[in-house]
Amino acid sequence: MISQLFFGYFAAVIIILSLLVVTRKNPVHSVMWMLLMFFHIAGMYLFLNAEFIAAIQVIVYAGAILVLFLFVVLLLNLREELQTNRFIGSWPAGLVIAASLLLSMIAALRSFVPGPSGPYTIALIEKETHTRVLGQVLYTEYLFPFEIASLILLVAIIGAIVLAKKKVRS
Amino acid sequence: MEMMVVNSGFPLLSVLIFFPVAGALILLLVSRSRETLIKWLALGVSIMNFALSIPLFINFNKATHLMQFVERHEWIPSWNIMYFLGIDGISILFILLSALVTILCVLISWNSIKTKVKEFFISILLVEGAMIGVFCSLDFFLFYIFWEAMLIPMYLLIGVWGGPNRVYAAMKFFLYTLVGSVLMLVGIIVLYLYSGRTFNILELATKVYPYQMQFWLFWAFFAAFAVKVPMFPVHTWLPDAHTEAPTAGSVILAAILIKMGAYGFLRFSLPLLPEASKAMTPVMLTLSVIAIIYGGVICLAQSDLKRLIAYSSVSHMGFVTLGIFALNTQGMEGGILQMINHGIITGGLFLGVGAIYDRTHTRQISDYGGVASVMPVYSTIFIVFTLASIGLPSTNGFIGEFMILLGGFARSQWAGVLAATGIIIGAGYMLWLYQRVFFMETSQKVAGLSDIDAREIIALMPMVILIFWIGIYPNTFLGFMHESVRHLIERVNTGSVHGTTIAQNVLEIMK
Amino acid sequence: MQPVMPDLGPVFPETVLTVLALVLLLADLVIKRKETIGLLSIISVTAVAYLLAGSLGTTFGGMFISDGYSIFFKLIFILNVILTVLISVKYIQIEKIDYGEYYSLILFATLGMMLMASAGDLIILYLGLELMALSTYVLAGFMRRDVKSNEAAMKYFLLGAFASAFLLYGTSLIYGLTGTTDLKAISSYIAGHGLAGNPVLMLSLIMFAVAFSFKIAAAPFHMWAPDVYEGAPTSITAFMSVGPKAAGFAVLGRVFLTAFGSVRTEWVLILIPVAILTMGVGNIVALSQTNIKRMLAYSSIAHAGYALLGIISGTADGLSSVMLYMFAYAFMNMGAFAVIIMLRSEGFRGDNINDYEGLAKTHPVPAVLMTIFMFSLTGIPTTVGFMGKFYVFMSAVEAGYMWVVIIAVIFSAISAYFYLRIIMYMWMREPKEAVELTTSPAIGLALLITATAVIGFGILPSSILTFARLAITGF
Amino acid sequence: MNYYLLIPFLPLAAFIINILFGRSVLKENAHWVSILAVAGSWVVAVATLMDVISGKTLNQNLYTWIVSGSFKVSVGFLIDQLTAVMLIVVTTCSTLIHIYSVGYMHGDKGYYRFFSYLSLFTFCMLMLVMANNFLQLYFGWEGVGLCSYFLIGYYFDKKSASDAGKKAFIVNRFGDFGFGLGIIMIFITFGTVYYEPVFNQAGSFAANTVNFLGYDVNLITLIALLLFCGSIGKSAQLPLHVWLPDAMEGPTPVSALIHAATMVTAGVFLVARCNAIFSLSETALMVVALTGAITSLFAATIGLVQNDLKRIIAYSTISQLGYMFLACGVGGYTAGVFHLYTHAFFKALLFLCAGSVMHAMGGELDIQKMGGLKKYMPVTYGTMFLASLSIAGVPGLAGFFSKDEILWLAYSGPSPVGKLVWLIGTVVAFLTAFYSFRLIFLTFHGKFRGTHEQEHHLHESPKTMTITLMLLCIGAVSAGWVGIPALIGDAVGLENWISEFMRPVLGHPEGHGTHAEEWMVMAISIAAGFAGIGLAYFLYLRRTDIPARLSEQFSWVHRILFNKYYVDELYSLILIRPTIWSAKNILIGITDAKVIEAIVNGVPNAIGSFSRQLRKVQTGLLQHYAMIMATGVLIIVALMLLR
Amino acid sequence: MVPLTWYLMLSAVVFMIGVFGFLTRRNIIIMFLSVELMLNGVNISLVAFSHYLQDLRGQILVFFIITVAAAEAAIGLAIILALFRNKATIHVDEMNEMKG
Repeated sequence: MISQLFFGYFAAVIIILSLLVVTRKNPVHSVMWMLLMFFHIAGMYLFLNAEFIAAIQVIVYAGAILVLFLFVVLLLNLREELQTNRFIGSWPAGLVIAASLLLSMIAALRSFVPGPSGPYTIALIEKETHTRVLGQVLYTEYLFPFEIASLILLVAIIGAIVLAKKKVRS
Repeated sequence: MEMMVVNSGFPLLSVLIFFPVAGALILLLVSRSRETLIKWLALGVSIMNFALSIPLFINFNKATHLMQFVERHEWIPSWNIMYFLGIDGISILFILLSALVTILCVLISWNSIKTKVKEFFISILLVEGAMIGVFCSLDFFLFYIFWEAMLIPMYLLIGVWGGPNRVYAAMKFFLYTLVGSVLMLVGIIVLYLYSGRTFNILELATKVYPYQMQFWLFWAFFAAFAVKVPMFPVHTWLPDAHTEAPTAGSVILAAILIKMGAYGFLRFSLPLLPEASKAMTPVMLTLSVIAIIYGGVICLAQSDLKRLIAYSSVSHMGFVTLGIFALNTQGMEGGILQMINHGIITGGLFLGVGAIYDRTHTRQISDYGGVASVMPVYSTIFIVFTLASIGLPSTNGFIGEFMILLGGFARSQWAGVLAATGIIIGAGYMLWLYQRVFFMETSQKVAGLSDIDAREIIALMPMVILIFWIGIYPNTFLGFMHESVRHLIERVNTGSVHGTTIAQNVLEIMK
Repeated sequence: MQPVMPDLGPVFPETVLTVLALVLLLADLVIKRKETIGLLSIISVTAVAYLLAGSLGTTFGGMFISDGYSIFFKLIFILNVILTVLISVKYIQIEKIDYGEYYSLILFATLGMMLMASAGDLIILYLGLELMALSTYVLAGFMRRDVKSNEAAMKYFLLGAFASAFLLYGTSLIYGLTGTTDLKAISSYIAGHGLAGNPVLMLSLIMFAVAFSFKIAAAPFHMWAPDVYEGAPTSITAFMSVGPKAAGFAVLGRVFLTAFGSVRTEWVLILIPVAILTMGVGNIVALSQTNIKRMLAYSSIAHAGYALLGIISGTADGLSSVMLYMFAYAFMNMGAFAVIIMLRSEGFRGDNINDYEGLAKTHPVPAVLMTIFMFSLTGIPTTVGFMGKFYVFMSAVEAGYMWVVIIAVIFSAISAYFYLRIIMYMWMREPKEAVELTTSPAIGLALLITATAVIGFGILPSSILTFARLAITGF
Repeated sequence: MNYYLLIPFLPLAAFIINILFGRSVLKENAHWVSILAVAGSWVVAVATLMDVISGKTLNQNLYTWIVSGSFKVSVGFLIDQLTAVMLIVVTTCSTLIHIYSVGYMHGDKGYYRFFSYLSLFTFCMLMLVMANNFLQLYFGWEGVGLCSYFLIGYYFDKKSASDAGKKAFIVNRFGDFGFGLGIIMIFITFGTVYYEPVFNQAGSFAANTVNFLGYDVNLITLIALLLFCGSIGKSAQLPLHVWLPDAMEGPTPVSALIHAATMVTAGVFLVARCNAIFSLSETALMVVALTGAITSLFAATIGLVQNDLKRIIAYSTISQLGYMFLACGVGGYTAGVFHLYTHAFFKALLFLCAGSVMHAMGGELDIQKMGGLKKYMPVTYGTMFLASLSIAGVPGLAGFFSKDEILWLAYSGPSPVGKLVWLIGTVVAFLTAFYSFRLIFLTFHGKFRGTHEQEHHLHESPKTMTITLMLLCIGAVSAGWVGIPALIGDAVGLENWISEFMRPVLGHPEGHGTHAEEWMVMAISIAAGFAGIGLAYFLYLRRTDIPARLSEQFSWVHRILFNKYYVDELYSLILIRPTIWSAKNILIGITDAKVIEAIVNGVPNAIGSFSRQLRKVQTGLLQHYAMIMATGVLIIVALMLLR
Repeated sequence: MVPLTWYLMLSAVVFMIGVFGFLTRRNIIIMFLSVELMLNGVNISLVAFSHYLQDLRGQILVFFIITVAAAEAAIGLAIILALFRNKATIHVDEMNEMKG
């Protein structure tokens, strides 16, 4: 019961915050609401016994990515931004599409039957601690994707530099 | 394979196909500024190729319907596709005609092509190779390759060296034929899969296909062949293409290219889909008769020289399809002969029109008049083509048309009677054309023209000779087809040829 | 659980490529002539191509599969790199974007494609896809002073991110449904638990279909393609039109036929309309284009539609037909782009169809080559394009999708119009102004390779056909 | 030694030599080749006739022409009595007219061309009469048609001439349409197109009916009528007679040879040749007889009022051809051929005389502008007068014998329409005499009505022409003596040689009349002839004001006759103009342009405009792209879940 | 115990809010944020699956997603930056140089 209440709170807040993110006129506000939402998501992760994920949600997502966003937002001319439309002209169409997609998805998801259970029971994870279990899996079974992820980050660095560096050779 | 005779170990057919292609490649290497050399090379290659085709004529065994001069090699083994060539009595004449017509096209284009000379002659030679390939392919896939490959140079011939509206005509030609042939492609695939993965026409022709399938395949093939012929409702590309093409293009179109459709019916529709072909005979006869009359009547109201001849082709090809779908010996042999005839006659007409167009640069009939007064030799030659076109006895046109009418009438009285009206109409428009162009007072554009020169006479003479040759002694040519046609009709009528029959035939020939 | 050193043999070519790409990145700091880096990258991928043969096997617990299928696609990717680099060398100098990173990013993108082709696990698939995608986003926006290039990158990036969110959603659902992300395990679970018809499975299928359709630019998820193709540097357009598309087909084939093989009847219902729509939109909209890059973008969309027929067939032949198609497409499309790039010179964009007027008169050799490529794209015989189409159509007919094939051939005939239009402009119009061609040995080599291949494989497709059929044994 | 082969092939050789070398080498001497060849043919023909008289007939194939399945036909020759007579007619007329042309065509720029055409014509005509099968007959048939086309349009720079040539060819094609079908029917029925087996087997098919285009008709009748279609065209019978008057555009020797003596009689020859078939079908014979009778009356009435010298003779020809068919139709094939033979002489003579007149008048043809010519050109006048007497059926002259034979057979023969056609025939005999002498009187008698220059120019024709006239005149006078009717023959001890000669081929109908009746018929026909001459004399020499008054009083009759019953106009109205109109407006204007081309161009255009519409979907706006993607997802999801 | 389906619903809702934002907002940065929302929606479901299936794979995937998101953010923002330099706007509906 209590878990359901917790879920109810988190779910409601997450949804409301998400809506705020996509509807605020001021991008700074949006980012801020996003930040708050990320914390709630992290909270929910904790609730799902995923402390490490919760941690990186806060550290990476909120701490790094959103800050990056904020930097860029600062480029904007906020004054002008606040005076123009936030939505495109045909936004109701978008709403209808998203809503009906949501409805059909919900209709489909109602009949969800989960797959087979794995070995990582809550007890096991609690015994070993989440970070350690995750680390073990990540550096053994998922070593290869991990390496690829590093390449992705490398590409991101190169790309960001190439695209954003000021100097242009003539 | 039990269905062929080997006349020689020499890959003559391959040589015939690829010699012009090789010639084209050589031309490619010649500097474009050396136009004279290019022309002579093209002429040499085409003459050489014709000379090479003569052994076919001599060594052909007329006593059998089996495939001859066969070449068979693995090509794409994964799909069981063979490089499989061979000819029988139905195809041999077309090869000779193609080789001959190419020479004439080179000759007639000698002075009339002024731009991109090199590319022009390359295209002509490529067309020749592809045309010959079409007529000797015994692998359906290979056939399709040549069938389509020929489109490319032909498209360029029309579009690059054609008249003012050439681009439209070229596009129309290409798209029309392409739409037809892609449907055929689907048909080929279906046939291939159904028959246990073979493209070998001879093998395909021994199988029996369910009627429903034959029916659809018939229409799929029809799409390709009828467009090429061109049969009645799908004929409108022809007037445009003929009209806009340069002389050589018109000649190739008229003489060879539109024969491919009818040849396709003979080579594929009839033997592979005998039941459907038989069942569709009424439709085909009706369309043929419509083409004959429709094409003819339209000619009566044409004002453009080449357009008139183009529509007359529609009418004449109506005779050809009528003969083929009469499904009897006279009709079919007449049809085949008439294809050759039409190639010669209409080829000749276009050559002739080209000769005068080079001088006047107008195709309007009303611009002409009194050509006979200033160009007597030319007029004499042209009247031969005209008369052959209206089927005067002693010309080849008569032999073909009469045999077709004979066969057509035997198959369906109505078809025969209605088709025979085509002969009246044919006389009407051709004589009108001749009168307006050659007779009456000499028009301004015509006055002072020089008569045709030796080169042009040489280009026209073979056609004249053939017209009389076939008209007076057609058996030289009919003799080739008797056995093949007999076999084909047998196949159509019995629906299948039994393996034993084939084996027996082979044994007899081996003796 | 004792960590076991995984077998690195199968992944050796990728490892080598990574190392070489990194070396190139460093070499960029010392090498001033960027052509050298281009040359080096060609050498690198050629070396990798040699290593591919010995890399058969599965490793990382089935996450990475190096089989004939993936090797075939990897060869296409490598080919793509070689040709892209060849046509880039001169071009990027003209566009003043001859940075070393250009080549590195191409290599990283290729690495991503190779990972996609080899992915035996949805995670690898996702990461490979992102590696490829992120590199290509950057490449698309490489001309950063060019508004069109910026816009292209932005559109590609945002829509790509949007699409990969769908991919993730699908992955997530399938993971929840089957408890695994391994393709083989998913397949056996679906088959074993009779999940056919399950709405969630269906949802997941749809999400995958959407994401892959986006990558291969299939309608209605193709909308990015024309804009991005137009805006991106031409060399990158060429690169994108072949590599990511082939990679998309690689994963589409792998995921749909391995993981979802048992519910083929269901996803066929998604893919058939998509394929038809793709052919329709691609061919029809291409008719009214005036920018040749845009036209080729729509053409590329249309070709995705044809190739989808192979996937729809779902047979071994179908799959190898897709492979052959992609192989063919790589050559003919690259060839076409090579000619397009030649038209680009200082102060002249040369991507308008009008610029081709009378090309045959001023520059006959490129015109002849372009003609060959256009005919190949149309699917006229004696070109490899015909062989590809033929195989695809044949496998689809065999699988019983006759009417789809009929639609396809009709669209294919329609497509002739816009390809012929280029030919028509080149051969049948008079040149308006003298078009300067930018030639270089590299681009000459590229044209030589592509033209030879288009004609050569068009006449003698046997070797590549056998290879494609061999490659899918044991798929 | 098959020397008979020389008969056709000598002229052919002449043609080839002339057409190849005439322009550059022979020039003024082109006639020598042709004349020598034709004369050679004549000699051989005479020899052949002698052979045939001595009982040697021949049926031999030269070489196989066409083989296709069971269809087999050769180029072959049949020499029998009918052929022999025709050979004589053709070669004689041809030779004489060749000679005449030397003078008549002198100085013409297409001299060699003229002679080569004449030779070609002779070749074709000989092939026609010598054929031993229907297809070769058809070959000659079309061949002579072609030469006719060339020769009518000989002055090709004149529009009327080239029009007339074209018209002749095309109208003939209408007839050949039926003829061709007839040959096809023959092949389908008999399995062969050789005369011999066909005629031998014809009897066994007499009772067969066949379904033709949905109608059940007697097989033999059908074949006979189809063949007769050819005759109608070639011999200018109703309703296909329209080409022959126009054919007078050709040079006059051509009119004489082709459009009087030989080619136009080919139709009669055909019917005679196929008598074995025609005789089996009463219906067919009746059609032949009535067609002939009506045509002869029809043409004769037109001839009454025409003013064009050559056209009058042309209508006379049509009329006389009708006579020949009339004869065949009542079973008198011999009589028909006999009339053909006599007609060849006097009609050729008439034309050549007309040519001579034209020569003198500088090409003038209107007899209203002539008159009193007899004093300028006595030879012409004399020969033409004799020819007219012959055609009028004055006893003793060639025309009398053949005409009398025909009328008697019509009267006495078994034909159900015999009496009717006899009546018509007699009326025509009167009319013929009348218009022939109207021509003579208007041309040669009275005062000259032309211009002064013309009068100054009047002269007799050169020797080559007048000698020919005189030679032909001998024929016109005496040719009939080979067929003296039994009635007179018995009296003077001469048999009707030609009738006996032809009997093996053509048979002879059994007459049922008495001697008295025969005398009566003869008397009536003679009377009719003299009445015609007399009336002409009265109207055109004595009371010259009456014709004008008559034509005023019966102006509508005159108008109809003068305008040839408006047949040309009728054809133009119901056949030619609608065809051209529909070709222009329906086939080109609607079917091709509005239907087929509308689809052919319309579909691509529709796709094109659809393409331009569809382009607009690509707005360039990211959200739109995303929305389309999302909509796509939505649609797929909806489809898959609602399925 | 919270049913798994609830998480799925939440995930779907968040995902779809992201979709909505992406489809309707003019500002590129907010669109980008919407994509992040979509990713978070996916992440929620992945973590929930991971929890309910007693399997770590989901969380591993989330880990990678976050990594990729970071990379994406870097590149995406770089692209936006480059664009902003040339165009001085970040409104998507002002960017239609290419269309048709």
